[in-house]
Amino acid sequence: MGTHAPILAIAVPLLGGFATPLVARISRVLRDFWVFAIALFVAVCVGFVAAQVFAHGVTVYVLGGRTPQETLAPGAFPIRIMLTVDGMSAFMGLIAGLLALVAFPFALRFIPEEEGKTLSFTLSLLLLAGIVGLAYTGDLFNFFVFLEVTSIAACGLIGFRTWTSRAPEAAFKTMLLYALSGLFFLMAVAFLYGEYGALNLAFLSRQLRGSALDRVALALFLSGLLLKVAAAPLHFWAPDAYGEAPAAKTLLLVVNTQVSLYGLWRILFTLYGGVLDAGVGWLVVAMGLLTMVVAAVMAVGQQDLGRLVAYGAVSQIGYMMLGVGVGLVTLAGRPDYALVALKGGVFHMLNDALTVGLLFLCVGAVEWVRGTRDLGELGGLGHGLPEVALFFLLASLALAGIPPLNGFASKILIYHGSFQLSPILTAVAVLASILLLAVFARAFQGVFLGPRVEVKPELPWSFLIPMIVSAVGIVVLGLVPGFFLEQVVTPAAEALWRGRHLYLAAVLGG
Amino acid sequence: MIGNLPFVVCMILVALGLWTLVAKRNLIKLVIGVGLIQNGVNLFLVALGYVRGGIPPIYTLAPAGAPMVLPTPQALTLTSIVIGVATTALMLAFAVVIYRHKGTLDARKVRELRG
Amino acid sequence: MRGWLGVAAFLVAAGFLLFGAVALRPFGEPVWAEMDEHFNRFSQPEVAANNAVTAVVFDYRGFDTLGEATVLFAAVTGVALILRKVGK
Amino acid sequence: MTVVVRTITRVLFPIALAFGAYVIMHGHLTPGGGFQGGAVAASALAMVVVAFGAGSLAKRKGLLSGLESLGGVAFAALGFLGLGVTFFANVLAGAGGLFGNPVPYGPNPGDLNTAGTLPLMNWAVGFKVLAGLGAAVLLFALFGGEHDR
Repeated sequence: MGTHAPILAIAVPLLGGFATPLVARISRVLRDFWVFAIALFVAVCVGFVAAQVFAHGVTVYVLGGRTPQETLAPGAFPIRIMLTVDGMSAFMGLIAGLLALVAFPFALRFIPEEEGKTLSFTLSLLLLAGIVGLAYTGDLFNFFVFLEVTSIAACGLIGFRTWTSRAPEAAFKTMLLYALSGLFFLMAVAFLYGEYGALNLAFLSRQLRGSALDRVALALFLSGLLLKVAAAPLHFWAPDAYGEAPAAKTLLLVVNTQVSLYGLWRILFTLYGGVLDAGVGWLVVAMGLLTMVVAAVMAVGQQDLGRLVAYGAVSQIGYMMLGVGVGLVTLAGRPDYALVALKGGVFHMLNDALTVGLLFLCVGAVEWVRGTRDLGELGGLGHGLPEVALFFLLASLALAGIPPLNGFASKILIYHGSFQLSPILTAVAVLASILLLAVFARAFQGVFLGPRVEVKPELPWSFLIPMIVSAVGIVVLGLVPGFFLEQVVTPAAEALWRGRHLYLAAVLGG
Repeated sequence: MIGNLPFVVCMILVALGLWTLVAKRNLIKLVIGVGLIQNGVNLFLVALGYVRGGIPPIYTLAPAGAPMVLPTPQALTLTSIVIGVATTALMLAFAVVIYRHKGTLDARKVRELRG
Repeated sequence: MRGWLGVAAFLVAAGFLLFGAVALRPFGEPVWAEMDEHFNRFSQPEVAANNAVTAVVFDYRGFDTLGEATVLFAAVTGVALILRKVGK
Repeated sequence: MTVVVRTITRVLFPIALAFGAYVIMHGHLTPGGGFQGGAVAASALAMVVVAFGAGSLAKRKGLLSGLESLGGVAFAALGFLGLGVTFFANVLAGAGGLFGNPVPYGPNPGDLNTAGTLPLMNWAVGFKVLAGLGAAVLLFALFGGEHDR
């Protein structure tokens, strides 16, 4: 189990996804149990891998090799696909496992049986496998394959509500852009393969010399992945996708976006770590700022609760890009500031997963009770659903970065790091946060305050437990951020900061 | 330049696909544009693997002594073709459902979700 | 406005791609091919397969193929999900 | 469809299936493999859908999706078979037994009983692709057929 944990975290949900339709033919109860057991298994595996990586450094697993650690062929070059898990990958895997534990139980009651529950669970498991695969793989073409696995599974889930006309439209738009992003990525891989005859990330990273062709490939990588992470001005698919997917599945879409962001960091920090200049860092910073401002402004006018929260989610991507982008700019000149900013950006990924996850769960609960997400028709739910109102308020405050919640803990690091680079960056980021707070205050008032509305069905426990888990996470991460920063976030941030040579050494030796 | 003509042709195919995405507004034509890009990339991958005077990398009844072309790009192309089929199938399914709802395939008319 | 932006993006992308194609090594003369030569030479002793491409597809890069099968499975599941009969 | 089309389909259907099976079976010896052979065999199903209408296969939809799941599970399970060494290790190659004959180095006439797990994976993938593409074509045809809404 120990040595095989990284591959089991990917292969078991794949196998589980293939088998889910068969299991569902036997019994529906068994299927629910099966799906939940696999999500639990994945969470255990990624936790185990993370503990291993944080304790002993980069873990390598060669697929089909004579031993899992034999990375090189006789000529001292890697030939097989390998998983390479460093601090950042393990951290990303942890987020995926955590949100799987939240999303799958919530979906058990949220998706009605007659609406294709089996198929949606199949796609969810495949999406989960793709996300973990993206986080762990150390091979560029394999990365592309998992990018497509997540794209297709995600779009199937976005188009889930096929009886409305909006869901297929959102899914078509998203699929078009995902396909384009995957093709850009594939073209970049093809260019690198044509030049260096290799596909292994670590090996290519050592070969890259910053030639003109490398830059063409970098441009293709950037355009592909920035499309997939919904960075402005390429963000227009994301609110539709997040808004139209069933709320329980939107959580997986959020992790999907985050893992694409992780792919961007992997390309920039590891693959191009040796030849990068600050210009790319500034590009990331600029797009991050643009994303948070544009998304916050667009959120103001939304009448649909799902889309409003979706814009909030998109804006948080901007904060991560700002944090890590600042780290990228200052990496060479002021490494100490770079580490602070990187910690902020990386920590914000975890916080964003929890807060945005909780917000979407609240949206899902509201929609489940009232059957609509239109702010004009909602109101007065605070009397009937006090717990949901409390969770929504908590998550909104955390999203806006109000102390002592977790959003504050990571945003203060981002502000601190970016202030050293330029106070203007910090000012813009703070303003966007305030705007978001205003938007969410309006949403809270519109949905939960007002004259009492009778709430018919009681919320089942399968809704409440995931919400309680996320809420506890938000509060704990906000009250004692130091422990998590030290144990989980710092290894991940350091993997980006100075971890490139460790990553290469784990694969190539020396 | 002349030596690279096959690569250039593949890229022209990709560019045609990109132009389709920019210029056309029919959902099916958008799918065709994505398909063009996919085919361009697949051709590019296969072209990368060619070795002058090479034979297929298969030993069954092969002539002795001839150089073999590179096998990896062929494997990658196989993967990428299947992925392309999957993408196309899913997009066409969405287009069919949109047509069922709206009675049109014009992207300008189906846009309910703006901004 | 939007149209011109699209045209500009198209021109930039096409320029990048054509430049990349021209800057690449000449057609038919790969410079670095250790990995592929290894596959061609060792597919018989290591995998016992005459067909090096199949050896790469199912053994050396078998995990890619599993991902590819997953993509196809996900797409068919997605099509079944989209085209199902619900909510008349 | 007309009688001509239906008759030709009746003749070609077994031939296409047999050719698909050949391409799958010889995947480790000659050009071809699971995906290609599966696609060839799926074209036979597509032919039936075109010639006889989707209704003729509508009852087989469950069979096709079950077969697809089975193929996927079999493929992943063959990967797990190597877990004693590493995931996807080809433990059957050159080990005697099933598909375990060694191969002489260099050009040779080819021996079907070689390549370890590769032929098994080819079959798993072949069935999966046959069922998957067939199911996709069938779903489209069935959806287009009912203009009742």
